[in-house]
Amino acid sequence: MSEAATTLAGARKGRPSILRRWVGQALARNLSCLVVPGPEVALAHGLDLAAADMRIAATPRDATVLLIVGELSQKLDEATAVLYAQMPRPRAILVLGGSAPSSLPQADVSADLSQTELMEAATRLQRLLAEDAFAASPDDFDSSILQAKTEYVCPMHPEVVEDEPGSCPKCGMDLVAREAGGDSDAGEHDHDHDHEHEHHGHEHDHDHEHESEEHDHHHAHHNDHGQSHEHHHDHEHHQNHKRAHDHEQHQGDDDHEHAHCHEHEDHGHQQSTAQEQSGTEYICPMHPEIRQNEPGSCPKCGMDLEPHKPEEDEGVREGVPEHDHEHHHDHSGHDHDGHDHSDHDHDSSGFMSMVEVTKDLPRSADGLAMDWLEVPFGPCFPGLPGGLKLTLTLDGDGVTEGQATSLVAMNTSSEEVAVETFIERLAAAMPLAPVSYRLLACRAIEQAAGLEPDPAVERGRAAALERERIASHLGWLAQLGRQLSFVWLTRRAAALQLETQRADREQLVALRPALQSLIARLEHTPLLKARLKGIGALPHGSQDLRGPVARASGRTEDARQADAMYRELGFEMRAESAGDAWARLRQRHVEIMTSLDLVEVAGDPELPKLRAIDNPSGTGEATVETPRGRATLRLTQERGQVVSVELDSACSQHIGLVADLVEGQELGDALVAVGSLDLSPWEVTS
Amino acid sequence: MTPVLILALLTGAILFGVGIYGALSQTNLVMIMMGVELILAGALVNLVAFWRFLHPEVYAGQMFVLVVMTVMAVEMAVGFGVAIARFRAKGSVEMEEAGDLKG
Amino acid sequence: MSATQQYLILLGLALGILGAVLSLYGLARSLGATRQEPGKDVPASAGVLSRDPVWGRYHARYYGYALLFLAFDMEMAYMYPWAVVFKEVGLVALLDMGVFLAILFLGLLYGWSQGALRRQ
Amino acid sequence: MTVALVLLTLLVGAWLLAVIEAWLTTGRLRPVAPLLAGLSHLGRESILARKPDRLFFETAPVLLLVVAVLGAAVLPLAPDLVIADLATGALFLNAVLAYVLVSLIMAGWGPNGAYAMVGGWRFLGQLIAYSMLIVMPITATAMRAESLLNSAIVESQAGLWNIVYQPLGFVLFFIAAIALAFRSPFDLPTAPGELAGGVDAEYTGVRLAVLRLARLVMVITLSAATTVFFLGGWQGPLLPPWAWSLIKTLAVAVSMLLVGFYLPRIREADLLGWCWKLGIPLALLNILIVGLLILVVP
Amino acid sequence: MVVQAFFVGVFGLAAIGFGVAVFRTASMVRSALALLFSQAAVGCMFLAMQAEFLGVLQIMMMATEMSIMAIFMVMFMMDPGGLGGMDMSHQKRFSIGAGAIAAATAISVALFSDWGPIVAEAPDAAMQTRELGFEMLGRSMLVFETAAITILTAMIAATAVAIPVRQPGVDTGKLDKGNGDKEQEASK
Repeated sequence: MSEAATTLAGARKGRPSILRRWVGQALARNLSCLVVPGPEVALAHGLDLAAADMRIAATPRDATVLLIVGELSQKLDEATAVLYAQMPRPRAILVLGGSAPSSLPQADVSADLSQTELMEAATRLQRLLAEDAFAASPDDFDSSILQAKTEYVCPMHPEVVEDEPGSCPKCGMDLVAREAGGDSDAGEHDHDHDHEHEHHGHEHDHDHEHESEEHDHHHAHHNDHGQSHEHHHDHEHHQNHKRAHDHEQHQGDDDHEHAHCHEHEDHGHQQSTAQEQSGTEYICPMHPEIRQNEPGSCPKCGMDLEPHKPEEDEGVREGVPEHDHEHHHDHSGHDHDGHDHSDHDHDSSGFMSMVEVTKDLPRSADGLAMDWLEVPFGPCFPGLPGGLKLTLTLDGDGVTEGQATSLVAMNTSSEEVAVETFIERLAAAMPLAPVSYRLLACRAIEQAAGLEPDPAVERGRAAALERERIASHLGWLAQLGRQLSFVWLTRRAAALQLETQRADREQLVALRPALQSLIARLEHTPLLKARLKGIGALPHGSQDLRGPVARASGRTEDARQADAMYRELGFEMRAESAGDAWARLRQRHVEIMTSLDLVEVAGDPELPKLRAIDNPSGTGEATVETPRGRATLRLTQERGQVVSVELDSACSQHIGLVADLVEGQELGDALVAVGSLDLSPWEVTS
Repeated sequence: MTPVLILALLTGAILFGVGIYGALSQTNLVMIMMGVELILAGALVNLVAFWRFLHPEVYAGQMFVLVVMTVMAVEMAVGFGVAIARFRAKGSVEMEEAGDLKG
Repeated sequence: MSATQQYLILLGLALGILGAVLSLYGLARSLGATRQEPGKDVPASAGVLSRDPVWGRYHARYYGYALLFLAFDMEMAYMYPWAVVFKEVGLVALLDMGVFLAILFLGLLYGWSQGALRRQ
Repeated sequence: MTVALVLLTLLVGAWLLAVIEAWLTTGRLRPVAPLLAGLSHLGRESILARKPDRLFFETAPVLLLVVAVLGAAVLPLAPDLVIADLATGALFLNAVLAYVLVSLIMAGWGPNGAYAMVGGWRFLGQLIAYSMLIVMPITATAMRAESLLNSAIVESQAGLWNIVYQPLGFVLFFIAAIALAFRSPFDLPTAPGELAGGVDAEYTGVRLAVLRLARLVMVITLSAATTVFFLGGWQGPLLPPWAWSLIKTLAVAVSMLLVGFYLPRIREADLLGWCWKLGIPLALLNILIVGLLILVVP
Repeated sequence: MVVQAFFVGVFGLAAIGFGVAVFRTASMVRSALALLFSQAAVGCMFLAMQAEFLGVLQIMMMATEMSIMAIFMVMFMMDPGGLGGMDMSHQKRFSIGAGAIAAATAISVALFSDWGPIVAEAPDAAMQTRELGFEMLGRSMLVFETAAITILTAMIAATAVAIPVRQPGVDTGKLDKGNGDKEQEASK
């Protein structure tokens, strides 16, 4: 192995040539980065990627460099491995301020979290790519979470599962490859086993007879009124073997569909209201005559019973959704004059096709039962904060249900740490609002120690907090711009955020015209209001909203109101009332200006530092209005060691709103709604 | 010269045959409409060939082509409308399940 | 240049571009084959390996528009020949097309009133 | 010769656009950046998605490029500088541009990925919205020219450019053209913040390069079309005709980029609603106005 | 003439090939796009037969119409991706027979009829479009207006059949930002 092979793990295989050297140089001068956890974290750390000649890529497919900012949590680490695996070679890893994630190869370049380090690291990276983009024998990247077992199944006989491709021993059809493994497939597996169970009892030599026999069997139990039709049906089957074969094929596929949709059905049922739940019966999907009042498995085939609402039953058996019931009866009445049930027999006996497939599927508002698709958005999705994993169930491009989890949630069950360390740790754990949490920790510890607030110190602290609020809101604006492909906004807000972060009072005052013009332009940008107005409106009676989200819906919720220091600074709360994304945007505009006023009065911002404490034991509680809303920290310290911590943050509350906000929305609207909450997944406590 | 006309007519005839096959053999309403579209395409080829090689001075031939194209579009609009209604009511557009459409 | 020649040139242009792109692909291929690694070929979805196929029945919420569009679109077929002779024919042409469009517009209005012009 | 000149124009235009685009997003003016980007795409792996419809996946970028170039091929840059001045030129342009949709559906369906599929079908909705607004204003220009020949349409604007004669048509066409090229604010099928690349999401390496090139060429083609239909094509004082064509085309292309730079992405429901409830009536009104003008003003 | 025959033949074969492919693939999008290319090949045949306006029109119209067909296929087929590879046909032998007989009949008519003298020269394309325009505003004016009525009927029929009736007042100008599921519950 040559030396070059060891320097860039993600190199492509190839001997040096002129073209390859050019390519390497081109790659080096055209760094496109996939930022993990996300570009907003890099910005919050004060990193200006554009200044380092780096372009932010939206997907791993378009990235050369995997740029990791800060320490990653275990879950994010795994996601990063997936992203890395999906990047085309040549690819490089750049780690800033943290250890290289365990699931990835050794970082190609690592540096500290600062702009100068970043610039220097970029140069090193460029040299590396220019020289080593191609290597003699690069290693494959593999990780346990990337593994998938491929198995081969017969489309008609789901019980046939082989490790090798080939043909089905029962029907001779070519086996179809399918990937097993991964949690999303687990449900499908169970289902297949059930089928296997069912089929074991029968001999498959007489497939066709068997099929029709079984169907007749269905009939007999199922209903008594269909006798003549049953006869008719039988006839058809024997007359046309080819046809029976087709049906069987339908059935095979139907099973496949069923297996596939099983989890979605569950969703549908979860969605159903409590009233619906109360009268539920459980029936076997294969043997409708099996009915129980409680869940369990079918005594005939062992399949899991599926819940059914009794009133719904008739409709479902006819393949008609409940709410179209009347309509359907009209229809068949007109056409058939009393032959209501003919098509019913038809469906349930021979044609395991669309009606069977769709009858149990949940339907959207317009009554069409389509396949629902569970799609992950995040943890590294360009339009959402990094670390936030949003899973949306899509019905076309509409969202039927959504769920947000944080992969970087803070873990408060801490071992004993020294107070100083605790402050540093807490601040480092919240990359999007480090000052606020530093302040929070300082205050809580000081309170535990019985220290009275010192107005002189508090002034500087308040200024620092307000400065961070401005920067944080600007960061949100940049993120909004990224989400909406609003390039101008992203550029402008990001530049202002970088300037604000380290600015002193004078510099902040000097930024006022720039901020004012940004806000004025935004409020008059065509399309922006149409885009945001009415999106993400919170349901009435949403409990425990905080921060700008609360104030945008007219709540007078602000921890700063209770603060004597802020009263002295002349703080006055202003609130929007509409409670939608547009109101949140305007609320943040207002708050940027309010904070600017406060800083102007309060003086130079000073980073919160722990004052000298004389009594290192006790219990303290502090509340700070962080940029995202009120956060409360309760802690106990003993002899200078923090022993127990309890954190109540705004984002822990807000993340629960996501499910309500996205339900029934168009995909883009749902994402804007989630974005408008300005969630920081770090500030979610687990 | 005649060969081109014959060639076009042959193509039209075969498209017509393929369309008939499709319309008859498919079980799904939408697929049946595909067959119908092919039948109409065959008709269009014939119409244009007749216009071009027999009566290029009679523009009613071209007008006729426009009308057939309109029929194609109209057929699709109504067909899909029916398909949507049918799917909404029954959860299927398979013709074999369309007992109430066949009567 | 006769019409046939013009279309031949366009056909040649299309084939030429195809050839250029293919030779570009060949050039890229000469730099090395794609390494088969686990997870690489799974569609990228923001850090989650989602292996399930997504080819399912897709709910297009704009089908109301689509239905109207299918029919309304046909009007273009009549509009081009009309536009070309409009000046010569004069007022009659305007009236003819006016009636034609008015009729179509009625359909549009009907669809609108029935809620076809919205996300379903 | 003509073919070479037109292709050269398209390539240079695409390069200029890429430079300007990078300038807008990063604030740096680097003329070599697009070339470097192209070269680095060439050197990266092309990944094929797992269970793809390989045929669609491969066809889509090529089809998009072919469509963009064929569209440009029927637009005259100067009286004699046109690859094929078809007798049905205006209609041919429409016909070719309709295949953008086909390409995107292929790109969306091909890789069997959720983002791409949503993007592809979204674009079908987008087409249903903008399509009429492309076609109807072109018809109105053809009314004035009494011909579908693109060169005749340019010549008909000798006295007065169509942008003055039918400003409404120009505005609608310009907006619809941005939507056709699926650039911001109409980048619904690719939507970085909503679909993480959408139809582009699964393309890597040289295929991505072709796709990006095709999108840039598409902007140039549509700008050239706007020039031909509304800005008097090659006409203008002093400078030679081809220079006027180029200047106008580039101006339109840059303004298309700028519109996207200063606007957030539109909602799909708004796009459809506005195009049908406002756009189509306005486009019909435009035709009526042009018709009356032609009849009243000799 | 030879060139014309060549292209008519080639595009004819393409049209037939794609037409057959429509029914031979399990993937519904492929099927719809195969139909699209079949229709586009028919359009190219028109071009080869010097019916330029109609050819380009056919190519344009079919692109959008067949794409819309693709989405409806995806909406309503059981397995639009064709991953299960299932056969969606019935009465195959009968259908093949019927298709073959229909084609054979049409072919024999084509071959054995006396089509009379062939006109060698077609009017040029610009001429054609103009003449078609005059035809449309003159002799065929009623046909033209009838087409409008047909389209109107189709629009009304499609809307009436396909669009679900919702409670009045639901359709505000803002297109359905509301929660669809809630409406569904309300209608129960």
